[in-house]
Amino acid sequence: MTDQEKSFSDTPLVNTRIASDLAEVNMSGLLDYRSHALPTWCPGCGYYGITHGLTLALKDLKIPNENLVIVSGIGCAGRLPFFVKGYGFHTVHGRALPIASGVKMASPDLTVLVVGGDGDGFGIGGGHIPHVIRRNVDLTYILFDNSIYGLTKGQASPTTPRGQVTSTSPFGTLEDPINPYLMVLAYGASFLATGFAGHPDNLANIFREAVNHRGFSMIIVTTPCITFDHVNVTYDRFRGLFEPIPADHDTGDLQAAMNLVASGRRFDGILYQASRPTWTERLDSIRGEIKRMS
Amino acid sequence: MTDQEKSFSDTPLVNTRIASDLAEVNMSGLLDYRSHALPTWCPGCGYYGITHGLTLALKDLKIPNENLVIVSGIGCAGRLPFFVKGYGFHTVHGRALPIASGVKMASPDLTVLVVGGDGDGFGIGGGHIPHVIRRNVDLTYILFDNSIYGLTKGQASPTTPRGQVTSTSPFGTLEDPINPYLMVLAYGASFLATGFAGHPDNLANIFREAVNHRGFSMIIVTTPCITFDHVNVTYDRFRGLFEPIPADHDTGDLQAAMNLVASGRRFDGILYQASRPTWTERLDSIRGEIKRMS
Amino acid sequence: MPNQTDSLIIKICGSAGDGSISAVEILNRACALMGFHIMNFDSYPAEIRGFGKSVGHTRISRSPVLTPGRLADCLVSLNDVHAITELSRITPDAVILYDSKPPDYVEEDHAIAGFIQPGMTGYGIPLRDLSTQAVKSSRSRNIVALGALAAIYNMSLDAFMEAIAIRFSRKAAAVMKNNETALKLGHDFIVQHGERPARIDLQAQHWTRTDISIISGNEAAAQGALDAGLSFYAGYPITPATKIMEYLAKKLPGRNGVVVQTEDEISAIGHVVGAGYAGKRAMTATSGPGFCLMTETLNLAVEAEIGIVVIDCMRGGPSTGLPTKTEQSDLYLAVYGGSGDSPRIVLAPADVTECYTLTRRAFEVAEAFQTPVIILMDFFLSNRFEDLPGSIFESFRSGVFEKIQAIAGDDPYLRFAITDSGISPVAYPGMKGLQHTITGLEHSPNGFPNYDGDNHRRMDAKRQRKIDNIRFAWPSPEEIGSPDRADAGIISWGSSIGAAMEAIRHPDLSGAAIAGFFPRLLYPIQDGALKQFSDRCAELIVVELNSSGQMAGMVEQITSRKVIRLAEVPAEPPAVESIVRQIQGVLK
Amino acid sequence: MPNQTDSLIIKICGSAGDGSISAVEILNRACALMGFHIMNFDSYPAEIRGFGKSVGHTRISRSPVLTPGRLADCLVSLNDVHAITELSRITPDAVILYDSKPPDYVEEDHAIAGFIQPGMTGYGIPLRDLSTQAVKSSRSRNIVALGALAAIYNMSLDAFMEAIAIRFSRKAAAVMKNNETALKLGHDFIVQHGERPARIDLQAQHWTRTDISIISGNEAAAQGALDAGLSFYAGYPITPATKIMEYLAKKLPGRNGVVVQTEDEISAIGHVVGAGYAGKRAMTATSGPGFCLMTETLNLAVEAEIGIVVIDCMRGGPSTGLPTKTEQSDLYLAVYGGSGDSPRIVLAPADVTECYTLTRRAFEVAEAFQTPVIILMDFFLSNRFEDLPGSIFESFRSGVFEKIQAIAGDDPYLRFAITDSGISPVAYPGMKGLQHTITGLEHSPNGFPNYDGDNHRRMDAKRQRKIDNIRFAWPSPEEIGSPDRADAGIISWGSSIGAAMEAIRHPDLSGAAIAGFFPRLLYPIQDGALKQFSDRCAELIVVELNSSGQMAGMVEQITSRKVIRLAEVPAEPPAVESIVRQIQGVLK
Ligand SMILES: Cc1ncc(C[n+]2csc(CCOP(=O)(O)OP(=O)(O)O)c2C)c(N)n1
Ligand SMILES: Cc1ncc(C[n+]2csc(CCOP(=O)(O)OP(=O)(O)O)c2C)c(N)n1
Ligand code: SF4
Ligand code: SF4
Ligand SMILES: [Mg+2]
Ligand SMILES: [Mg+2]
Repeated sequence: MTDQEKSFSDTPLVNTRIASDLAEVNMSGLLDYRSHALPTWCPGCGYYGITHGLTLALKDLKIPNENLVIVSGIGCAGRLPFFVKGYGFHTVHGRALPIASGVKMASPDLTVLVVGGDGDGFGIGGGHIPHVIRRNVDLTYILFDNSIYGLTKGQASPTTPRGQVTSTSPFGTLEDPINPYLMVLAYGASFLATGFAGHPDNLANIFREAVNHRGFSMIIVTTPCITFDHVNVTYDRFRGLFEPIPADHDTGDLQAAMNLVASGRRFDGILYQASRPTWTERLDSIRGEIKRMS
Repeated sequence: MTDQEKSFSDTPLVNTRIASDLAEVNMSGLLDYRSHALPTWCPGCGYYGITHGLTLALKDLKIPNENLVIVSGIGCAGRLPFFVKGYGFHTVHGRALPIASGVKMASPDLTVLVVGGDGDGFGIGGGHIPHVIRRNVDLTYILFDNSIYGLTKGQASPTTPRGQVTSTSPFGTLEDPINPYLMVLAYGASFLATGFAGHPDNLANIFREAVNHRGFSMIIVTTPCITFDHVNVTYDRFRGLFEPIPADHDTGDLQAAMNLVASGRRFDGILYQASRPTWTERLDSIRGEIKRMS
Repeated sequence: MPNQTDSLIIKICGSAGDGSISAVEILNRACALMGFHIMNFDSYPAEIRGFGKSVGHTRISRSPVLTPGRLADCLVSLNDVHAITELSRITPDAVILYDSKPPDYVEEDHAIAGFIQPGMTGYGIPLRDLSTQAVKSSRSRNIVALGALAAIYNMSLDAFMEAIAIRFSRKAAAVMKNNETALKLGHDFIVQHGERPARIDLQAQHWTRTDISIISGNEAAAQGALDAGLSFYAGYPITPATKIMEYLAKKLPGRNGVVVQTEDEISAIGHVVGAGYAGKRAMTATSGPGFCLMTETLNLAVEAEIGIVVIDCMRGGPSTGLPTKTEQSDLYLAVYGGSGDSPRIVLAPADVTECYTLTRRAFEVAEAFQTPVIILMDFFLSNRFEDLPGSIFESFRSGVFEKIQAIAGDDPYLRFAITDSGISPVAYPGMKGLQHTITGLEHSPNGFPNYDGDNHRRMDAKRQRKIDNIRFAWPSPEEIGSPDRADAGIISWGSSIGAAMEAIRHPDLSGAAIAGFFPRLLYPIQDGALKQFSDRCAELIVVELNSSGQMAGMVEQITSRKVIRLAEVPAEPPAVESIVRQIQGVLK
Repeated sequence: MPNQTDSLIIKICGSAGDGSISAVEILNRACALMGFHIMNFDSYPAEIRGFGKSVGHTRISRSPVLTPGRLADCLVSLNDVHAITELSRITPDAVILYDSKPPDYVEEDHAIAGFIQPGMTGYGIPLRDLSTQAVKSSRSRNIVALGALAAIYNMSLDAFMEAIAIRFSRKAAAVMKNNETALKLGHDFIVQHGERPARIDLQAQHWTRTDISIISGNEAAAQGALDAGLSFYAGYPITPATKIMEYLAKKLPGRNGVVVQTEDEISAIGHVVGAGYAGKRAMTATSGPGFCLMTETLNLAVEAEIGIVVIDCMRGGPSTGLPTKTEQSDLYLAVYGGSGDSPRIVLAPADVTECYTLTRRAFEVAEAFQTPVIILMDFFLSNRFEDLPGSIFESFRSGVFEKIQAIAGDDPYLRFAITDSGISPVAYPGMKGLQHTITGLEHSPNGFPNYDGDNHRRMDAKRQRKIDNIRFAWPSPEEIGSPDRADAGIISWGSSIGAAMEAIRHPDLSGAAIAGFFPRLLYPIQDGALKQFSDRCAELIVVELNSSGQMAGMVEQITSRKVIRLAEVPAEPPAVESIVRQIQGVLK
């Protein structure tokens, strides 16, 4: 197993622990949005919590399964679409945003979610984020930030703190991490929220708001990779760290939001939200003129 | 000529106007850093001013020609290395930063400059900027921002204002432009300056400081494309717009720098500068330990 | 050596702003109205600094034009300094039309009149004076010159007037009047002073071709996409493909479609794959460097079975190469440029008409076969103008290939069901009861990741099989010349077909048994037809614009014989003369 | 069917944490110390959720091992639930070693003992009890099992002790003592209770191989790069190439080199091209999807003539495909995957030793020919372990290819001077008096952009010529078997060569005149040698792990004959038996 991406077979073995998880899920009526495939993630992975939060939100939103499209990149996080009932597209590493944009622009009536890891989103795919934000395509992007490359077994990601020992940085990483929150705000995103995988109920609320938001919404969820990171993003270190959004914070105030995220503190909730026309609205608003001219 | 990238031949025809430019250049002793090739840019292009500023800076810095390496992307801006005396590498579209990083990391004693356009840098190459900043590779990156794709004859770029009519947006662009200054600051750059092509002497000062800065330095120069943009970045509109850096501005204060660039005003000078170890310094600082462990 | 007697090549040369390109446009249109065929491929000198030379090059003929030709029968100078540099590209008996009273600032040895050789005919006309007479400025020199051309070649002035009206979208009557005056002044000057050359007479035979579009390959491809029901285009500017996006940016939004200029080519193909997955007809166009960047996501479309169309307007390579020169050197990349066993359908049009028809058909193929279709154009095809009969737009027979859509039922839907044809019924997001997840990983019929060897073998075979099947549904490759045994069989593809055809029909080769084989479906190539062709040819010669002999290599694989490679990279369309010489060499 | 009698295949199967992989490591090392050759390629079941099965698979032999084999002669179970699923992968007369006192929670029908078939030999050993006896926990069951194996196959316990010492970097004496006890307990249990199977006896013949490295293909390639003087590595994680970066990240910084993990593969190759341009030995490694992303910048290195090394560790494709399965389907991509005519040198090692030697040599070639060199490895080669004699590291003869450096003089330096060899003297930044600018545009000898057709033709020919020349300097392709006329000629490449060799030498084919042709230089292939080989073979059979027959296609092009394709995608190394059967089919 030394050099192997984790994989899963067609007929997953049901292990007892997950079977009982599933029974629980079943009881809560969440199976409307959970597929029969059992997640292939390591037991204890934060991704279970995120998936749970998402399922709760979908249940509330009551999106018809056939109108739900989840587009994902490659990585452990990218496996999510297989575990949800709806249309799913597990694409290539780092390209979920352009592909999802194509889906949404071509069929604006679909609800299109995008999921992927921090490597997928901020590493190889980082160049796409400012542009999907400039277009304000009406997507909901859930970024699973475990500050590590999980699927390829533990290399540093753009959010790994400087000095962390990983399989490709045996003497500690030399790079400073990005501040992803500040970055996304600087791009002009119309919706940014953050949260923690250990708080699925909070996540459910955030996801619901994000899907309802007109335009591009991004949620950066901090989530432990219990297999390849024992020092940085762990449940123990982070659970207590996440604060509710300060009561006096005005989510319409970009400056205030930038101050919050520049502080290094971690928040559970919506940091910034603004009303800005979506790509489809922009296009529709000039179609009249276009038809006249062409 | 309808669909053609501008090009130039091996033995450039000397036209009178440029020949007289050159005579002037010669007198000032700048030819130490100007090659025999005459620029292929349209007469009046802002790039002449930037090149002049760069030549002045190089003259002051007295970098031995053989230690000077200019790496460029593709675009009108990318042609600059051919016009300067030193080593030059005109690479591929959007990849000047990774390639220059490779040069500098492999041979830290060289002075490595990077030049390219706004499409090259913020469009196709935009994904590389946060990472070269995270590594703080000791490069000086001069970005020629004319808010247009010049070489391919006038398409919108990431800094083109929304609504501008270009050859690919006959009804006006639908995308919001990025705020490149805010973005670069959010990435954690250790040096950011801005300037205007119409002020070559100012640029010379900035470039000198940038080359002397230890770590990654970026200068975003606003420059008119007189051939494909008659409405936005023009000499007339912009010359008066550029203000000196306010006297009370502390270049070490990131917050203050972000406030300045968020205001939408345009500045001529260094907005932010911080001391942070370069890639090579980071590596050197742990070489001892590495040697012990390996 | 003079050009074929049934055709006339005219070059109009000036400085930017002299109106040489718009003069050529009007000339093209007028000739088309008179019932002639034209091919207009402007030559692109390695020009300098924004200002500089601009040369319109057009060939006019009674029969369809196969190549633009190289040497002009007639050179019109609107700027002698530039026109002089074109003197090496005219025939020894060319006509030269120039301003007999150039402005003062032309130096002595920069007047073209001094360069006219014995055998040539010079027409010195006071272009500037006549223009001033007509419109009170030198601005109409190009129109005066057109009037003179009309007289020299006995062409109808009415056709020119109509062409001007079309060119200026029937502007104010005053403008038309001015142009008419300029045109007449030029015409009458010749009638009064000159002598019309006898060799070529372009008197119109008929005046019926009113439904003509004069469009470039890029425009034809874009129009073909529109008429195929394109609903989504994403692209990133790159020479020589940009025009396709510019054309669509004007037209597609008005048809409720989407055009998006992305941040790079990876994003462009990503958007297109997304739109294709959503069930829409989606396309991108690029050139070599951009195509390289697309290969990973293109491969996703192969593995996940998504129908999309990708146009590669090839230019000289490798790397940034020669952006403004023509070449056919991306064939290998198109056919073999994916990781893994990754078959894609590859088409190449031979002329502007086919840029339209093949693009149109490509969408049906992509949708029916659920796979990327790559169209190989090139700088020459992209940028040349031809006259297309309007009938083409209506007469196009569509619906040969039809998509097979899934229907929701009781059984779980198998998106990648293994079938004899290799094609599985498709479902798109939004279709109820057919929800499923697809992936670029190898997968089971239901779409789930599956790493089993037997499954992989079956899926791999399925993907190849469905593509192989197109060979039987696609029209047979065009074959010309000797229908029986041939001393030489000429194989060519894409924009080189014109030159190969012209060579085969060249008078110097009359008498020889030569056959031509010109596929448009390059992958999977129709190997049965190719083998039959090979069997009846003593020698096989492959004509293409690349140095490695990319089609030649593919032919060698299939025919198990060595072929002669006329594979060159001259940075311009293949020269008919040189093909003829080489065929002669083979024949003796 | 039993395996070759001179080799023994052992599988050790357990759950994660049972120590099966470290047991195999110790076994490998001990066998190597005893003078045997080994090949260890762990099988990768489509496993589930982090926990789950782990299977070590190793083949031990007196002669060099060519393939890992498929069916084990001996299965050691450290976890019966998992081991039971391996029963289909053992010989009918296999030895099965299991815990005779499994813990209570193993259900009845999950005990492997119940599955032992007639013909097999079961050894029930109280592994858990003996481990507890030795170390007071069940942790040493794997060592107890090794002791038992030593007894069963008559192996030296001393070798195991030494192997354990090496494995645990000579940890505290207590640890060694514990292990020794565990080992002895297992050994003695067999000696006292069991009966040693007679068929295979691994009594050591010699004890001299102290200078052995047991390393994987990835490690060997990385070490080869280090020993070639690598000074720069940039990469992005991807299975199965990541280990190369992980290895270098540990070693290269200590040698004053740089390792950088980039944001993507485009940046990785960009960094490498930059370092190569600066005159440093620079490399990256990736797999299919990442290789696709590199093609554009790789093409820049071709056009701008920069020497770099790129390793592609192939996996199943297309697209994300089968990341943990082996395949050889990127050959076309490596050879043909650039826009324009873009020739690159392509090498493929056949075994772990060659991962070392070819990588080492690749740097000399890249530097001498100033062009990218692509090394095609695959999942199988990357992840299998072999015993490499230490002598290989020293005895490597380097300096066959030497770089030609420019010297500053009075004349202007022409970076791309046209020479007979196609190679121009090179200069790197920092060298005084040789300043110049290079570009991915086509250029003149001095490096300036040049769009002229003749210049392009000359430069294109130069780039092809310099690469073609390597055919004469490179060692001749390996040929085995019949030196004269052969009924069948087997051509293979890369990691499939082992299976092809083993098939040719298979007893079932003895008597037949069969020859093998095994190139390591895949592009440009040594066509002279290939044609000669082809001429003496009645049939040509190409063995490779892809479905399109990529090498087969290249061979057909060169030999002008049809070849038989043993081109398959079983998602595992080629099966010797099936090759033998197919050759038999051809022969009759
Ligand atoms: C082009 C390409 N490069 C590299 C890979 C290998 N790869 C797969 S997932 C991954 C990174 C996973 O990290 P992240 O995105 O953070 O997701 P996680 O596994 O942590 O959820 C990499 C490098 C790939 N599949 N494709
Ligand atoms: C991969 C790739 N895509 C597209 C192009 C075509 N191209 C050349 S330059 C350019 C953009 C130029 O704009 P910018 O970077 O702003 O530079 P400018 O010309 O304005 O100086 C483009 C799209 C290319 N050469 N390579
Ligand atoms: S490797 Fe890490 S991220 Fe991936 S499933 Fe396991 S715990 Fe989760
Ligand atoms: S096209 Fe624009 S950017 Fe390019 S040289 Fe001309 S003025 Fe300058
Ligand atoms: Mg991650
Ligand atoms: Mg620009």
